[in-house]
This record gives sequence, C-alpha cells and structure tokens, in this order.
Amino acid sequence: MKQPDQKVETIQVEELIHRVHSFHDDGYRLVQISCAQEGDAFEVTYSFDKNLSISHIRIPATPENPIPSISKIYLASFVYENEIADLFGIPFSGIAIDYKGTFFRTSVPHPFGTSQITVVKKKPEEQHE
Amino acid sequence: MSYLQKSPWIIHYDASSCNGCDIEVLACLTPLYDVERFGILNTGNPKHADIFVITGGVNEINKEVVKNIYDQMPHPKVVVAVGICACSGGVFKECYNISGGVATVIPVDIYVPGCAARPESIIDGIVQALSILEQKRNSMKTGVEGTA
Amino acid sequence: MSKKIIVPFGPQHPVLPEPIHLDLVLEDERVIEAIPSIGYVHRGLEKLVEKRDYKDYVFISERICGICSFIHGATYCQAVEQVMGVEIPRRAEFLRAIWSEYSRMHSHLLWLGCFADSMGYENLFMDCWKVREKILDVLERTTGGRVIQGVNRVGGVSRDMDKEELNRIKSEIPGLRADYVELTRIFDEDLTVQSRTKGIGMLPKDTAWELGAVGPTIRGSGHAVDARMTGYGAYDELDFKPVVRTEGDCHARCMVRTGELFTSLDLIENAIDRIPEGDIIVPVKGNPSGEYYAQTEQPRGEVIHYVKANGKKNLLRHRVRTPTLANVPALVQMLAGCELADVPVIVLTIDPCIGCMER
Amino acid sequence: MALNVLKNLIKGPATIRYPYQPAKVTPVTRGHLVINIENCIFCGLCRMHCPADAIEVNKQERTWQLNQFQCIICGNCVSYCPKDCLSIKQTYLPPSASATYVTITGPEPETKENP
Amino acid sequence: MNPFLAAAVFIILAPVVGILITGLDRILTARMQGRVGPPVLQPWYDIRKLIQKKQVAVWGAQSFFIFCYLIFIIFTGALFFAGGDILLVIFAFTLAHVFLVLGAYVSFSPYAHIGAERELIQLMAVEPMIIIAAIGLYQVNDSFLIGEMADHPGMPILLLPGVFLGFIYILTFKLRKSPFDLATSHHAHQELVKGSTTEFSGRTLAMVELAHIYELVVMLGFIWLFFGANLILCALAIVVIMFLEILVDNCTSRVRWQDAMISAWFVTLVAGAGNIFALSIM
Amino acid sequence: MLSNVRYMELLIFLILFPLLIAGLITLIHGENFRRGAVICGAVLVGIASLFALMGSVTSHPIFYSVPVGIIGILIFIGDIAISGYIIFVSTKARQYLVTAITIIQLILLCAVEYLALSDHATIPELFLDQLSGIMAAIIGIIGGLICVYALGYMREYHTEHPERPDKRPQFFGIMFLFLSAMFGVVFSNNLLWLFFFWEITTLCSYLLIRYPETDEAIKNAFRALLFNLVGGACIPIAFIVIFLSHGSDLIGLHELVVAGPGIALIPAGLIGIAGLAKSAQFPFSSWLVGAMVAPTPVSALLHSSTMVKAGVYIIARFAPVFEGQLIGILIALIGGVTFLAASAIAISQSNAKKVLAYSTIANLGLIVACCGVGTAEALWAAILLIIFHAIAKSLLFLSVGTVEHQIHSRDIEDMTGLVTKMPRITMIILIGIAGMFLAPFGMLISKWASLHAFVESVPPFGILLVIIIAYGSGITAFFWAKWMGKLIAVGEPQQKDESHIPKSEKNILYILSALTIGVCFGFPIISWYLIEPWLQNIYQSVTELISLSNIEIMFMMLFLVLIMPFSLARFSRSASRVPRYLCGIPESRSTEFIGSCGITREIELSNYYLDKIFGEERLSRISVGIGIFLIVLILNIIIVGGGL
Ligand code: SF4
Ligand code: SF4
Ligand code: SF4
Ligand code: SF4
Ligand code: SF4
Ligand code: SF4
Ligand code: SF4
Ligand code: SF4
Repeated sequence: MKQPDQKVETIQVEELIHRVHSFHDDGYRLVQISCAQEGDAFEVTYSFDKNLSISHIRIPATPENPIPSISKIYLASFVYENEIADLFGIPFSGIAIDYKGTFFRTSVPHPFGTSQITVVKKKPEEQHE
Repeated sequence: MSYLQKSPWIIHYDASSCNGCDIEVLACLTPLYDVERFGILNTGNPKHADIFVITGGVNEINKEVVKNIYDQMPHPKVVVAVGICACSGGVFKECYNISGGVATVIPVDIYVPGCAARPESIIDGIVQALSILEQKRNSMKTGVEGTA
Repeated sequence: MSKKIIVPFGPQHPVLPEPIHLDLVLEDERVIEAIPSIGYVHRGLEKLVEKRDYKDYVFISERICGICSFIHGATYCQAVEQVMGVEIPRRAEFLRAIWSEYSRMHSHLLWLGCFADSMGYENLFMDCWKVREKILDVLERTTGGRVIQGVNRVGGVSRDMDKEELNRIKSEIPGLRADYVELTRIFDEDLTVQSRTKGIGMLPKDTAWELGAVGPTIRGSGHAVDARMTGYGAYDELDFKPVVRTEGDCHARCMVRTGELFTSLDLIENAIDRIPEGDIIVPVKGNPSGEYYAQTEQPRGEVIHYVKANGKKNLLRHRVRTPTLANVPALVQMLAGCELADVPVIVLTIDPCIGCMER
Repeated sequence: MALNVLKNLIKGPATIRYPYQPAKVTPVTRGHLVINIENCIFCGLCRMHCPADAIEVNKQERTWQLNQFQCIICGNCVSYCPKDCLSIKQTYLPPSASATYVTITGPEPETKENP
Repeated sequence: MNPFLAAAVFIILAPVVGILITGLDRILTARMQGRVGPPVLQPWYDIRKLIQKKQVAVWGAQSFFIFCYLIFIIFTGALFFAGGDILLVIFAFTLAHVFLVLGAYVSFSPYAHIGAERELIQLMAVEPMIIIAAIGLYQVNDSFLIGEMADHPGMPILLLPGVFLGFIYILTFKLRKSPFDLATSHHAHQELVKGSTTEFSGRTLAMVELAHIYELVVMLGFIWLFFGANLILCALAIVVIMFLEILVDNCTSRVRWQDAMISAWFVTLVAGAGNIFALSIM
Repeated sequence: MLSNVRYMELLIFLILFPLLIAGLITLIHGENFRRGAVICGAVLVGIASLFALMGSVTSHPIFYSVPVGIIGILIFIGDIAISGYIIFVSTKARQYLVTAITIIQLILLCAVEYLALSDHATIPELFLDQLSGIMAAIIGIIGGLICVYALGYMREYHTEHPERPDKRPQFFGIMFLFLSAMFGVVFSNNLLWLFFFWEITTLCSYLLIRYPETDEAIKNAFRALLFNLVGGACIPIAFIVIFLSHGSDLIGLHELVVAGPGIALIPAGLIGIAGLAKSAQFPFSSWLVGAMVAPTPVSALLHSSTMVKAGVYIIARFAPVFEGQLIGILIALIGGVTFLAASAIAISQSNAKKVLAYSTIANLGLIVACCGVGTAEALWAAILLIIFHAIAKSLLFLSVGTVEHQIHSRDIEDMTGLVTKMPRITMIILIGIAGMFLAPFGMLISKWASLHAFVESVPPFGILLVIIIAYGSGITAFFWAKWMGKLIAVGEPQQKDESHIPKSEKNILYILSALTIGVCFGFPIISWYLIEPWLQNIYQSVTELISLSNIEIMFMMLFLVLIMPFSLARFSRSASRVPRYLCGIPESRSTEFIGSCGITREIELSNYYLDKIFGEERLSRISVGIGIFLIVLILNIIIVGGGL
C-alpha cells in the first residue's frame, strides 16, 4: 500500500532550539535525529511524533560549526547527537551526556563524514600468524 | 579418550555479529539440542572455559576484548568460529569497522559455516574441536606449549 | 573513604547475549551510577549501501540483526518501494505481516527465556526456548531459514505459502496459544518472579514519553505507542489493538510482551483469513531517487529506516534508527538506584538489541 | 511451575539426539550453494549480485570460484543466474579446520571449436 | 564403628556418593527442563578435566586458601562421620568456608569480591539454623556427640519438625541452588558471572568442586541425624529431600540477597528457634 | 611455694609498686628516664603478677587483713578526693549532670561510712584466689606490654599531631595508676576498698579519654564519666542495703557470695548494674565507642583488655549468687542482647577501632550472659572468654594502632592489600582476627563452651541465649571475615615497608601473637589447674567440662591451621599469572580499566556494610531501649525484693 509522501521542512540552525521547544511544549515525542551527506553538504533531520503522525525538520550542517544540542529539552537526544558527532564529525555543543568521541569507536574517524568510500576489500590472507 | 573431551566447557562471545549466530549458539543449550549431553557447559567465564565459541567478524574495539578473553583461558584451549562472519567477515567483510574474521585476531581451530550457522552445525563444530583439544593437551604434556 | 565498588559490567558477560558495557558504581549492592558504553557491535554496515546494488542490499539489511531480521528487511524494502513509488502486491504485504508476527513471537519467546535466565530461572528459560523452536520450525518450513529468512525483495517477497501451508499454520495456533497461556501464567504468578520484577526498574509514564522510549518499554508505562497502529502494509486491514500496561515496572514490560504473543497469534489468524490471492512480487525497474522514513513496529518497538537516493543504483544513505537506541536513555534512568541483582533484569526489560542498535 | 516441571519430567526430553539422530531439515532449507558448471557461461552476474562477495568468476580461465566460508547462502545469485545453473542444497556444509576453505570448480574445456 | 575407620571411609566414599548424587541431580534437572542431560559421571569428568588443565591465577595464594578450604571440609566431614562433637563440626565447617571466602577475596577481582561478600551473607543466613539444629538434636539426644545421635533409637524428627523444616530451608543455600544461589551458581547466566569462583581455574577449581561434593555429603549426614538409627527411612528421606531441592531449584528464580537472608532468618526464628524453645519448656 | 604472708606482700607490692612508678614518671620528666621506668615497671609488674598467678594455683583462697587500721580512713578520704575532683572538673565544664550524680554518690558514701564507723568490719581486706590470679596476670602482663608499646606509639602520636599538648609524663603516670587500681580491684575483699579502686579506674578512664583535648574527646570523656558514675552509684546503695540488713560482716566479697542468694541477691544485683555500666553493656555502651578517640594504647588497655574486664569480673564474682535467679537471667539477657546488637552494629562500621569497640562490647555481652546464667559450666566459659578476649583484643588494638601510624588511616577500606605492604603486621592482625571468631582459636572454644553451658541451664531462658548466640555467631563471622578479606585482597602489590615501625611495637606484637596462639594450646592447662579448682571451691562439685577427645580434636584443627601456611609457597609458584577477569576489558595487571566515555577507572572494591539492615543508629536505639527496659526490670525486682 502506498503511504502518503513525507514532508521535510528545512529551517535555519538559529531556529532550531525554538522549534524544538515548541514541539516539546506541544507534547511531541522525539523519534530520531539523523544525518546525511550529499556532496560536501550535510543535513541533520529531527523527527517528532504525536498521535501517529511524524513531523520532520531539517537543518544544514558543517563539520566546522557546532549545532546546539537539544538534550536540555529532550534528554534522549544525547544518543543521536553523540552518534552523529562520532560518525559524521559534526560537533554538537552542550550535550547533556557527552561521550566526547567514544560513543562509537571506529577504526577510521568519522567514517560517514569523509567523501571517499572507506569500504576496503580485505584479502583472506590477512590472518593471524 | 581423555577427560578433556568429556567435559568441554565453553565460553561464548559475540564479537560484532548480527545476533543470528548467537541465538543459535544459545539454542544449542536448550532442550531441543541440549549440548549438556556431551558434558558441555556454558560457563561464561574465560578462566573456566576450554572452548571459545565466537561469533561475528570482530570490530575495532572487540579486537582487544577477544584477545583478552583468549589470553585468560587456560591451556589447552580451542577457538570455534561460528558463522560466516566469524569465519571470514561474511557480508560485513568490507565494513570499515570489521577486521574480517576471527582469524585476524586470534588463531582459530574450527570454522563453522552458515548464516546463521545451524545448531547442528555448531554441535558438529564443537565435537570436532574436542579432538583438537586432545591434541593440544598431548603436545602440552610433551612440553610443547599450545599455540600463542 | 567512600564505600564504593566499581565494577565493569560487560562487554563479555554471561547474562548479556550481546556485548554492551556498563560502568557500575555500587554501594553495597545498590547501583549509584551506571554509565553505558556501546560500540561493540558497530560494524558500519550502513556504509555498504554505497557499494551494493540497492536490491542486493536487502540481504545486508536483514543482517542488521538476526532476531528481527525479517522486519528489518521488510522495512528497508518498504522504504525503497515508497521512494520508487512501487505498489507491491497485496498478498506480499499479507505475507510480510504473517512473517513479521512470527518474527515477533520468536523474538518475544527468546526474550522471555533470556529474561527468565537473567533472574536465574533456568527452567523457564528452557521452556520458553522450547516453545520458540516451534515458531522457528514454521519459519524454516516457509522461508528456508531459521533465523535469517531471506525472503524479502524490493517489490514483494520471494516465497509464497500455499493453501495447505496456511491451513497447517492455522491448525498449529491453538497449540501455541496453550503454550503461551502456560508461560504467561508463570511469568505473571510465580512468586519469585514477582519478587524480582514488581516495582523494579520503574519508568513512570511521563518519563517514558520524555525520554522517547518505544515498544514494550513505553507500552509498559501506559502509552499506546505502536507503529502498527499507523496501518502500514497489511496492518490497515487487520484487527489490531496494542497491549498496554500502566505499572511501568519490569513486570509490566514483561506482561506487555506476553500479551503481544497472543496479539500476534490473533493477527496471524486474521491475516490468514483475509489474505488475497495474487502475485507475490512485482518487477522493479530503474533506480530510486528521493528519500523516505519508513516506520514499522519491531518486537522491540518502532524502527525507522531512512533511505535517500539520487537515481543511482547505489543509495546515498541508509539510516536505521532502531528501538534499542531509543530505549537507552530510559535504561540509564531505570538503572540508577537499583540493586546489582536487578541490573541484568532491568537491562533485559528494554530487550536490548545491540546488533541493530549499532549496525 | 512445579506442574510444568513434573510434566517435563514425565514426558521425557524433547531433545533431538543429533548427531545420533538426523538433523531437522525442510525441503526449502538453505544449506549450501552448488553449481552445475556445465551450463555456466561465466557471465559474472552472480558475482555482481552477491552481497557477500563470495564468488569470483574468471571468463578467460573459465573458472567459477566460491569462498564457501564467505557465502551467506542467501540465494541471490541463484535468482540472477541466466542459465539457472546455481542451486541451493538442503544439507549444510560441515565445519572445517582450515581457515580459507575455498572451492574452485575447474573450467569445463570448450567442446565446440569456433570457426 | 571405630571413629578413625569411619573417618577414613568417609574420605574415600564421600566423593563417590557425592559425585553420583550430583550426577543424578544434573540429569534430573535436565529432565525437568525437557532435556537429556549429561552422563551420571559428568561431575567426575569435570573434576578430572580441571586437573588436567593448566593452572592460571591472579595470585598464587588463591590456590592456597582453596586448598585449606578443601582440607577443612574433609576434616569437617571426617569429624562428623567419626561421631565427634556436633558443635565442633559446625565450627570447623565455618572455618572451611571462611577459607573459601578468603580465596575469593585474594584476587581483588570485582566479581570474585562480590561473590565473596555474598558468600559471607549466605554464611550469616545459614549459620544460626545449623547451630539451632545442633541444639535441637542435643535436646533430643542429650548429647552433643554425633556418634550418640546416630544411635538414637527413635526418630528425632518427630520432636524436631520445625528444626527439620528450617534445616531444609537453608539446605538450599548450602547446595547452591535456586532461589538461594547468590554467591556462585551452577549455571553461567548470573549477574556475578561465576561469583566467588570466578578467578579460580584448573586444579583450584577442581578443589572447589570436590569440596562442594564433600560438603553435600556432610549436609546429607545432617539429615540422617534427624532420623536416628532408622537407616531405610533416612535413605528415603534423603531421596525425597534431594528431589524436592531439585524441584525447587527448577521452579524458582534467584531472589535478591536481602530476601534470601531475611527469609532464612525468619524461618530459622519461627520454625527452628520456636521448636527448640518449645522443647525446652516441655 | 611462698608462704601466705609473702603472698600478701606480693599483693601489696602489686598495688603499690605501679603507684610508685606512676608518681616517678609524673614527677621526673625526661624521655630516657621514662623509658627506663616504664620498661622496668612493666617487667617487674609482669613478673610479680605471674608469681601471684602461680600462687593462686591449687591453693585455697588466701585472705589477708591489712594490719594498719588507718587505711580504711585513708580510703574514705580518697573517695572524697576523687569525688571532689570530679565535681570540680564537671562544674568547670558545665557538666552538671555529672556533678549531680557525683554529689549523690558522695552523700551515699558518707552514709555508708557513717554506718561503717558504728559497725566496724572485721573482715580481711585483701585476698587471692585463682580468679584474682588470672585477672592479675592479665593486668600485669597485658597491661605491662601495652604500657611498653605506648612508649613508641606516643612518640609517633605527638609527631603526627603537633597541635595536641604533649603531656606524656602524666599519660604514663595515669597508665600506671590505672594498673595499680586494677590490681586493687581484683585483690580487694573488702567491698569498700573495691569501690575505691573502682572509682579510680573510672577517673583514669576519664583522664585518658580526654587526653587528645579535642572537643570530641572531652565530650566523650564526660560521657564515659557519666555512665560509669551512674553505674558506680549503685554500689554505695548496695553497701547501705548490706549494712542495714546484715551488718558489716557481709561487706567482704567472699563473705557476701558465700552467704547465698537469699541474702546477697539484692546487693549483687546492684553491684551487677555497676558492672554492666563498666563493661559497656546496653544501654550504657555508647561510652566505650566514644572512648575510641583516645590514643590506641588507651583503647587497648582500658577499653578492651582490662578496665571493662573489671565490670565482668565483678559480675563473675557474683555469678554463683545469680544462678537460677530472675535477676541473673535478666543480666544474662542484657548480655545476650548486647552481644547480638553490638555484633550487628559492627557490620556497618568501617572504622577499624569502632569495629573493635563494638566487638569488645559484644564479647563482654557474651561474658555477662555466661555470668548471669551463673552455672559452673557457664562461669568456666566466661573466664576462658575473659582470658582469650583480653589477649586477642589487645593484640588487635595494638596492631591496628601500628597500621594506623603507617597508613594514616584507621579505616578498614584503606587496608586493602596490606599484606603486601606490611606482611608481618598483617599476619599478626590475621592471627588476632582468627582468635576472635575462628575455630580452633580461643573465642570459639569459649563460644562452644557457652553453648554447652546455656543449653541446659535455666530453661527456657538458656535456650533463648543459645538462639541469640546462634544468630550472633553468623553475624560475627561476617564482619571479621570481610576484614580479613580486605587485608589479603591484593590489587596492585605495594612496596613492602615495615621499617618505620618502632622495634618495641613490633616486639610487643610478636609476644602478644605468641600468647594468642599459646593460650589455645595452653587452655586445657589453664582449665585444669586454675579454673576448675576455683569452680570446685565455689560449686563444690564440678562435672567434666571439656572432654579429652574434644581437646584432641581442637588440637588437630589448630595443628592443621598452623601447618597449612607452609604449603603457601608451593601454591604461589605453581600457577601462571593472568590478569583478573574484567568482562573482557583488557587490564594489563594494574587495577585500572577503560570504562565508559573513554575514562580510565580504577577498580574499587569496598566491603559490604549493609547499612539499611545493620545501621548503627537504628540498632543502637532499639537495643538501648531494650537495655533500659531490662535494667528497670532489675531495679523493680530489687526494690520489690528489698521491700519484702
Ligand atoms: S564523560 Fe563524565 S559527564 Fe560524561 S557521561 Fe561520562 S562520566 Fe558522565
Ligand atoms: S563483517 Fe562479517 S563478521 Fe563482521 S559483522 Fe559483518 S558479517 Fe558479521
Ligand atoms: S553469519 Fe550470518 S547469521 Fe551469523 S552473525 Fe554473521 S550475518 Fe549473522
Ligand atoms: S529489533 Fe532490530 S535487529 Fe532486532 S529484529 Fe528488529 S530490526 Fe532486527
Ligand atoms: S535487538 Fe538484538 S536481537 Fe534484535 S535485531 Fe537487534 S541485535 Fe538482533
Ligand atoms: S548464495 Fe548469496 S552469498 Fe552465497 S554466493 Fe550466492 S549470492 Fe553470494
Ligand atoms: S550467473 Fe550463472 S551463468 Fe553467470 S557466471 Fe554465475 S553461475 Fe555462471
Ligand atoms: S592515623 Fe590519624 S589519628 Fe592516628 S595518629 Fe595518624 S593522623 Fe592521627
């Protein structure tokens, strides 16, 4: 069955805290925060849910400018924010529980934040001894 | 047959698998497969274990953990890699965080294929491991320490 | 001098089927602080989407987790199908629902067993897993795999169930129901189980919502949050009522899961009665372009598969927000102030699925 | 619970005495992958679509190679093979002590001479 | 029987009896769980296997304490079956356990440490009842000597139903069975990994296992005292009690230590102490 | 063997000689002189007390009247002086309750003296029997050792705490004064004398507790004073009762006891209450815990091995009177409750000295319980307990003091892995602890004896006490064993360093450990030659107390325990070392691991304190309540009995 199309609203970073506050005050639940990279641009998407309907807001992001953490409003956001920080290298400021890069400890730093594909072909010869 | 073969105690560790193989390892303990028939106990403690049953392709932080568990097991000991992930890395072989098979970290004695490995396969694997265990004990007795 | 005990709990720990680590700070046996640390199962498989054909990637998405493997595959397909605007056959949606519910039962039984084991109730563990084998038999018989089914395809499913099989499944349901009644009775009424679960790991209604808990974790705290209520796939046509308990303790979460075993049986019966004839797969041509957040209900709660594509055969991004990740904040909340003996019990009541949590 | 326990005791164990008894299999069980090399045209489609990268096909040397310890027995290759020469058998591969267990199915020499 | 002979017989035969009982216990447990279970001699295989393993330890002193534990458990048992003073038997028993606890402490390993603490909590929970049982038996036999208790022509249990009940209750602690397997468990899946035995391996662990087996026989010896010279009834009682213990093991989850300790004390007080108090008034 | 007169000279020597030393030390300052005087004094006192002990062997009690009549007056003046001093200090410190009680006591005493003047007693003032001999040996030997130990200890104490006034001359003076008073207590037959010496011990205790001159110390010193005075005030009342009802002939200890329960019960009950206060039974126990602020030798001397023994000594003296009497049973119950509650509270303590304090209270409770029951067997157990406890407890106190100076903490948690840092001292502490609760060491023998004793006596109360011991022994095992565990649990081995410990301290500790083990081997001899004859005298017939076979078994056990350590070397070599199990987290032989958030954490393994169940405050409140209830009950019986 075809589901209805989803609308994602893009906003500016400055509006983020305000918008999240109003979601919180309206009794929304934080569903997730995700990040994606297209070319050199990153986008961070926040999803909220109430009464079985999901709303998404999206902000542009760069590895240079920290995004304000929303963990003061939704504590649960700390898992997503740490995750994005570790996998994409996008910094967040003021995470309530900040793992400082140890949430996902990866063999390459920020594997999703680099444009080259880090998938490497491994030979079966690479064995112990 | 030595007593080692009659009383193999295992420790199971999930070194970044998808769980499929783990639950099959667990299933081996349950009534339908009941490996305790062979004296096999799941000890959960490396210092008591003879057989290291390991699933998954060993990710970055698990390398140390796997080595640590292996080192804490007293000789003689064998490693059984359960599932394709543990054998070679499987579907995740090319993932950035996977080292690609348990053998890249510690020596493996038996490879159990399957995705997920079936309980019968796992039993077969452990039974095969027993004879290796016995060999290792013999070489230990004659003064040659087990590998690693 | 503080009278503290600092103990690492995990990653390798016999009560944990999967690696996760907690730094436990105890006083006597009371937990003062429990800080989790994860990443022991992080493989980075989402990155593979840039390498594999989006259709072949179904097999990888199934291996996000070996327990709710089927639902992962189905949700991924659903997301891609939505992006591509593919309408899959109704029969395929019904089949997906049936297998989903079987996965759910197998997962819940597995959980009930591990949960019993975490309290040192070995016999109950064995009983739960014994019943679970019956579910696995059905799955293997119909899909060819015990835990990894591998029947999802973009555009439908690869295997059908014939009339005879459907009837056979239906005829087995009363037997399963009797088993479930027996298990439920023990979990509900056994005194030692009650002493280990009632009033333990409290998650009040408000807190559960604030922390964004999902699945049985939040349903045990009185919120009817269940993605199946959105009516995705075949669920719009099936009679479905979420199981909700209000106590918010470990026992409530356990009872939600036992309750859902029955719901799943009802759903399967329902689906078998209403399943339409027809194709099970439609050919899918071309490459996807666009994005979609697919939301389904796994045994552990709502899962989100996000796909973003730009017209190539490799997707741009696949992102899975799994229920366990959403439940971690609630877990941290529940652990503070419990007893050491309760730690495994509480950790298990969110039914942690580290595999899918870390991908 | 006590009743349940006693019932178990009286009913006797549910255990399948594998290996003394045969393992459970169903007609659709995915055990391992086999090839009927006669029909293979070395098109490489199976290699392309294998999610585990378990297959190597060499058209020149006419080899089809499967790393059995990397194959996840998903059956994807089977569905892509244009000549239907791949199939999945119900028996699973036995465990083995060698690390790089690789099956190479040797080339079938050309029987027809090109003009 | 000559006390020295009896002690020697105990030292030699107890492992045989203990291993058979433990083996049957494991089979019965498996059957109750719908499984086949291991061979009867499995505990024997386990011990022999452990002896063949290479020894590893955090500190060598661990093995020393465990050796003491084993020696004193054997000493306790020998004293018991030689017909010694029951209170001395109990104190020697406590001494042995303190060695086990110290062995667990030595390694400074988190799980062994918590196991040791719990082992002590168990000791604290169990000790009152054992002493009260000894006193009750004294009241019936008018002697603290086990030798004389064993020759009691009647059945002490008739006068000591409460004490017997209490003793059975704490027997669960002693046999390390659910719901009171706090400190270490036969099963892997518990919050303390292997609790007090976590850091032991090889021969040391074998000594622990062997000591447990001796201990089992001593505990069964205590049950025997409740039936006096009536050997057949006593054997029957032991079978029934072991069966019940295994049944309870399989029908309960592990309780928290608070519940375990307080309930044990409560049962001791109500059933055990109440019983001997009533006897002293009579 | 010496003649009777010689013995009496010995007794007087034992009382007066320490007094002389005390005077010298107080007056002549100078480290070296003090050193010499203390050592000489201790050695002489020790030897003399041994003579006294030997003299008491096999012979009947020896009585001796001091030929100088004036001494009675002097003692009365002494009493007044003590009271005057106490009134002086207490008003100065605004401790008016203390003042009030002292005044009451003084008035009572004057009344007694008035009665005594009109009815002059003709009883022998001093006497020596086996119990006195044993007590004297404990006081002389252990007390002497503690004084010598204090030499080194106090020097370190003052280097550690430069802010506290250095009053060592007075300190040692009071210590010897105290010894003198203790000898006086155990040798006095005249109860008026006994009371005088009794009051001196109270005063010494007060002075020594406030030695550090901190606010807490002063507060606790007054608490000790108050409680001991409240108890002490019962003694003059007992005298009045004696004088009024039976005349001065019964003012002698021996005479009173022989007079039998019908006559002696009420005075015995009153004096028993004084004994309860002195031996820190509930509800009086808090003074002893507070006294732990004093320097450790004080704790060892006063509050574990000797002064509190004065309390149980006097109760033991009256034990035959208590046998089978309601008052005796109530006293025994107080002892039982104290044993249980104090042991339980000890679980929740991590301060080593507090643990020792509570365990002292508990053991005294057990002794009191035995005495209250009062049968020959119970008394036998009580005296063994007194002996074993005095030795093992002083050993523990002193070794904890030594450790305290080395690690600058008296917290048990800080003693983790002490075995690598101070292996010898640790061994000594282990011996001390084993002596406190493990078979086959001393306390356990006595526990065995008391169980044997209680089970038959005064049904059903005997059984009540048995039940209390049953619970108490599990509890005792818990807190001792966890302490032992702490000492031997080795995280990261520390540098071995025992060189800073003064030689004198070490030697004293060795001697005491040897004594601890020695009395275990020697207890049958003590029993045969000292205790049994004494009991024979009192109870006429004494059945076999401990069978030979049981002694053999205990020796076997002891032997096993002592040879076991020789196998240690073998075991420490045989195993290959691996790091401890940390759930797979690599540890690399240190006690650190990398935990969540990438933070390196140190493993910390504290013991359990089970505060929720065994919290100090809660349990104290309950047991003080029970204690007060029982005391009031005793007083009621006395009043009713006196009125009838
Ligand atoms: S880094 Fe510090 S504040 Fe952050 S979670 Fe860890 S312990 Fe807490
Ligand atoms: S790379 Fe292999 S072993 Fe690792 S997670 Fe993936 S499939 Fe499993
Ligand atoms: S082999 Fe397959 S089932 Fe097993 S862990 Fe790997 S992906 Fe999962
Ligand atoms: S919870 Fe996650 S890992 Fe588990 S089955 Fe569902 S999707 Fe798979
Ligand atoms: S929650 Fe666990 S079992 Fe379920 S899919 Fe995830 S990893 Fe697998
Ligand atoms: S079955 Fe799957 S994994 Fe195996 S070769 Fe074929 S496509 Fe690859
Ligand atoms: S797809 Fe079929 S025909 Fe092509 S190479 Fe593979 S096996 Fe051969
Ligand atoms: S250990 Fe503490 S109290 Fe004792 S002397 Fe040293 S600083 Fe003072």
